[in-house]
Amino acid sequence: MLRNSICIAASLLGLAASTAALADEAVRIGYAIARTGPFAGGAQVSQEPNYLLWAEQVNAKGGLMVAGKQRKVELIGYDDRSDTETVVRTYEKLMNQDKVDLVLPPWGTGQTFAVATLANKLGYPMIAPTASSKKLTDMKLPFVFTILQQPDQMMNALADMLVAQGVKTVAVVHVDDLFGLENVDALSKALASHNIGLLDKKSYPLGVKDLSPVLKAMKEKNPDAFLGITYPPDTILVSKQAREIGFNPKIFYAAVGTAFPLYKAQLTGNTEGVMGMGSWNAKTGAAAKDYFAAHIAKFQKEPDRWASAHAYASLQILQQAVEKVGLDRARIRDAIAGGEFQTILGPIKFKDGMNASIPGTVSQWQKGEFEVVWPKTRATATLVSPKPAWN
Amino acid sequence: MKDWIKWLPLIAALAAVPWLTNAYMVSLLLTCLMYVALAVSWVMFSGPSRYLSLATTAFFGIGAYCTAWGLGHLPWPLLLLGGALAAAGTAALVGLFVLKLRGSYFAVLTFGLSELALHVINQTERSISGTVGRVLLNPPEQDAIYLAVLALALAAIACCAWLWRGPLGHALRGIGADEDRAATLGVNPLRVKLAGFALAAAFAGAVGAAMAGRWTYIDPHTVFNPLIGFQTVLIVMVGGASRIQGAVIGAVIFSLLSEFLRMRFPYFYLVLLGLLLILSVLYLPNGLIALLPRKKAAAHG
Amino acid sequence: MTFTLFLDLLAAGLITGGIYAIVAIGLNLQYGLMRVMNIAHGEFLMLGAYLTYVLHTTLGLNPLATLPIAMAALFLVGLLVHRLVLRRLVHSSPNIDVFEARGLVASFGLMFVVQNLALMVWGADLRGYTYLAEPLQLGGVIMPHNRLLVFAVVVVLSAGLIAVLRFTLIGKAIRAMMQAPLGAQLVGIDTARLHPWCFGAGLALAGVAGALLSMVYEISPGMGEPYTITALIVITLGGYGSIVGSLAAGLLLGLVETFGMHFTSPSLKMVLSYAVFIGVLMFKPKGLFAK
Amino acid sequence: MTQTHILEVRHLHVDYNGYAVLKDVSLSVTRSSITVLVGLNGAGKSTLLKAVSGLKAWSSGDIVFAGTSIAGEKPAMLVSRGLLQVPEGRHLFPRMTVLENLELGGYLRSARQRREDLERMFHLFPVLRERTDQLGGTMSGGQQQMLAIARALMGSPKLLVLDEPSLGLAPLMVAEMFRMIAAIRDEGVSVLLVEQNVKQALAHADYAYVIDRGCITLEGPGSELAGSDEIHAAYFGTAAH
Repeated sequence: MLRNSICIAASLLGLAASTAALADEAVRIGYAIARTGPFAGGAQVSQEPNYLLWAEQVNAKGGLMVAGKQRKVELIGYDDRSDTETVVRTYEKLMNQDKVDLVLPPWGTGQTFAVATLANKLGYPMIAPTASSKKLTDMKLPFVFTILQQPDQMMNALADMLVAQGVKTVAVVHVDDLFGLENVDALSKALASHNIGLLDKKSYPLGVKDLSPVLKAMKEKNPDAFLGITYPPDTILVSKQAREIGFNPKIFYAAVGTAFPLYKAQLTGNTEGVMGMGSWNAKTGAAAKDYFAAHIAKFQKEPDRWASAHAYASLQILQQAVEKVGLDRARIRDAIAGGEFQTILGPIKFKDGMNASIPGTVSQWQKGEFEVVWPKTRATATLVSPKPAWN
Repeated sequence: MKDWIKWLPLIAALAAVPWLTNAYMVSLLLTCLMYVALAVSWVMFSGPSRYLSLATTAFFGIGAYCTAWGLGHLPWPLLLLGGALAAAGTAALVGLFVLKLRGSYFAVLTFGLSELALHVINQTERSISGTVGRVLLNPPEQDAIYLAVLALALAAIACCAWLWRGPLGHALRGIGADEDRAATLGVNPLRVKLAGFALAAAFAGAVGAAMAGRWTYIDPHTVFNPLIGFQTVLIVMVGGASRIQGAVIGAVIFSLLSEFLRMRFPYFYLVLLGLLLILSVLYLPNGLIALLPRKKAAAHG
Repeated sequence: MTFTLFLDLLAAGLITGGIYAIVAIGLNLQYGLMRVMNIAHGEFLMLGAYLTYVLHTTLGLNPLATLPIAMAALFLVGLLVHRLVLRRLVHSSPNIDVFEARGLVASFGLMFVVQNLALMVWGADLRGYTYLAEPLQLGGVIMPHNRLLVFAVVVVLSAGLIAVLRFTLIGKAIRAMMQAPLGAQLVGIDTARLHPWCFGAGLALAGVAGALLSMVYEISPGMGEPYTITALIVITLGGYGSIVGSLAAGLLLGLVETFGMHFTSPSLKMVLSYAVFIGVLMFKPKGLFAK
Repeated sequence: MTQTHILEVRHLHVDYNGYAVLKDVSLSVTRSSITVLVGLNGAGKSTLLKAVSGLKAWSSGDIVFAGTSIAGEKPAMLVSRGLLQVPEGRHLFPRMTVLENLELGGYLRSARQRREDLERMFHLFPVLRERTDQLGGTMSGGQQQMLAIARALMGSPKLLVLDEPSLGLAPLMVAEMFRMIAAIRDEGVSVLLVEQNVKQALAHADYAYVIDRGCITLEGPGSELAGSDEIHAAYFGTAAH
């Protein structure tokens, strides 16, 4: 806890000291991210720790190779207070006044939206690790890439998995913001195309504190699968409350937050068989395993099994593009758009600004690990169905 | 009345800013001006009448949604006017009910209204378009937004000065001092309050309509951010509510200071900002304007 | 609607409402009594939650046993805040309205300070532990033990507080201060000496509420804000200074939300509660229980 | 002097926002007497009372109660010394019962003293005994005034200060009120009465003062002042004879 923040502070000081000596040589990379406000929880689990880890690792190896010369990385990170106007203003500062060499994206779909047109206009390439929205990808901004799987990918994979498990009926709850609505939209289409019956669909607002009446009504309808398009606190809430009322369908899926280490801690001994949004773990490959270990060593906590790895991979891609073409941002953009990159998630290529290499995935808690179980090509374990009873 | 002439060079300099500096300086000043406009619009009504309103968020959000809905169909300057009218209309309508309550009841009620507006728009958007946010495809240029907000801030200041000098201002002050007594002196309190409340709302609505253009993507939680209303009140309290200068100075200092602290101390600037707020209320209880010489007040007697 | 479902919703509504009530009663002790609109109330709740979390996860203390600790700790914090900030404001403010406005600014400052200090110490991650999560089945109604415990503590505490205010001389003196501050002074009640105790008691209740919430929900530095807002609404609905009013309004709001969500949609939860709030104030401008 | 006078105000000056509200005011209240202070609205009566009850500081002069200065003392302290006030507007506890209001009147006294005093009050004001469970705020004006006086008497005053007790009462009630005040004096409590109801007040006064624009302009035994021309000129617009 305290050690954690001291660690961050110390590493920043270290960074400042090391860059002081090399001030004219350092590659300056700026970003704003939520350290306070409602987005801080997600941003500080899945995104900013990876920025810090990557910069430390690059500098430990001597720096970023730019045009044949090793240069240290200097991160310039500000708090955006989870506020839209602040995030826009900060990127204007970074790009116009500080004239940083590169920028990294802020947290989440809304904030990425707010700075995407700006980055595009000023020609700063940006690979967003936590933006998931058709509306954003539909804008087709040449300098903006998304590396996280988009709603239709994740939901199609989910529907395919349901078909394979012989699921005939489902009940859905979803958060009523952009993320929830886009996903549930994609999900409804996929379910309809596979003739899966939607027995019940309920939306709820951010910050909900009790969903047991909703879950009880769903239990009465006895669906084969429960699907929650939920955020971390609600993911834990629906899991705990489903267990309390003994609602245990064949498939139990809750979206964001199942991949967090917190989920395992909160549902002590009750995670077995729960599915959710996840796309990697330490078994995904040797590089993923190293990353996992390095993350624990630096922050004394595990990375989450979904967006953390995407965030780190986005930095690897940026690094490889820079090492290939130098710091000319238009050329970096072209390199990202046209190349293939080795990352902890495996090779990644982009098509239309979207990650074309990593399909939508489904993960499942099995014996204390969040295993990728769908599609089979990316699976780290075999899917277990039906879900065992809650303890 | 003539002393506004001496401000002309400053106004001209502010208007020239987009051509003189970079986009960051413009957006920093834009933030200042946005809060100047909001704070002056707030103090215009709430200063003399002492009705502590937290409805600024609602008016700002309503204005922003005018831009979100209308951009691409109507020219942008017209949308600013639309935002102003929509906010003023809302204020006049809800004012009929909420302006009957005083003190903290009014404050909490106006806060509730802002939240209600958020959730009503959220529900409306969901049932009409099936989604919540809106993408602004051809937003206005930043410089245009800056000049629009500058104009709104100046208009708010001029309007406030005009209002406070005229009969409506006197009536509002009378209501603030003793509403029942004001009523016996021939003032129709409800009508006066409605007029003041709606006029103030118009500026907040227009500012919302202008600012929306900056964010590409508009959703209810962004534009109905309760922080906007709270921060406006804080600014006026820190600056001092008895004079227009208080709102202006409060807005400029608060915006610049929080930006400076955020850049300089990225990990604990909010702790510093909180401490400064506490210290300011302990040691500068009458606001920053207490530091200004009071020659104007003397001129007015 | 079956009878079981009705009981289910009733229980869920009362538990939610009970939590609202205990947070609101703490705020009402501060506002009803000395007109401190403490926007940082939820931050002190958050401190109570983290205190329980830390004591439970590092020392293995039973969360129930931490309730008195959270209460005492936050009470002391309350005395300190009163001593450092509010006492000075009371002396420097010419009248109660000015004091209220300044108190609001100061409590905003407190909110920034407390919330962000917590953020620096514990980080923004959600945290939590599991305690008494086993469900209890009673005639078709299923509730986890921890929620029932929360409700029981809320009932005991608020009943105790109401009894103290109703039957003891000091409690009557506190009510007297709320109803007629000048009258209270003129019968010899030393208001300046009672204020810090009441402010401390308000924070102590926030601390207990936070400790209780940590048994049921995940905690984070920003967790308090929504509760401050709900508490503001509840005390306005129940009437400033009326503890019984806060209890009743809290429970009412919980029931309205739960039944409303069931019969319409959970998404309408906020619309419903604000509509009820605004509707009630339109017809009963001094709160539900004003006479 | 101090033996015979329970309260002495000596050359008191009070400023408010730089404006002199009281100028060199001196008066004294003899033990077990009714002393009346009359004056028009804004003459400085209520400022004087605030100063006497510890709610307003003064710039020069002194107020001596039972032989000691009260400078800098808080209201609660004065109550414990036996100086009680029934303010204008009464400031009862409106949502508390008659019984609770009376109990709080004896806030600084022991439980036994409170019980005994309560009996005394019920004897003195039988109407309160019938209404012990009624809320203070729901009683009639006259009853509220009784309750306010009884509440102050619960504090066992040596000096009872009454501010406009007859304000807003029906004429019959006013007569009853003054009878009551005389009874209180007869029990040994000194009374300082501030009144606009000049005729009644002077009729019951042992001694009286007239205050005008912050200065004491006239003083004398109540019966004497009641017949004076100045009083008639100031308050009734006619001469006495």
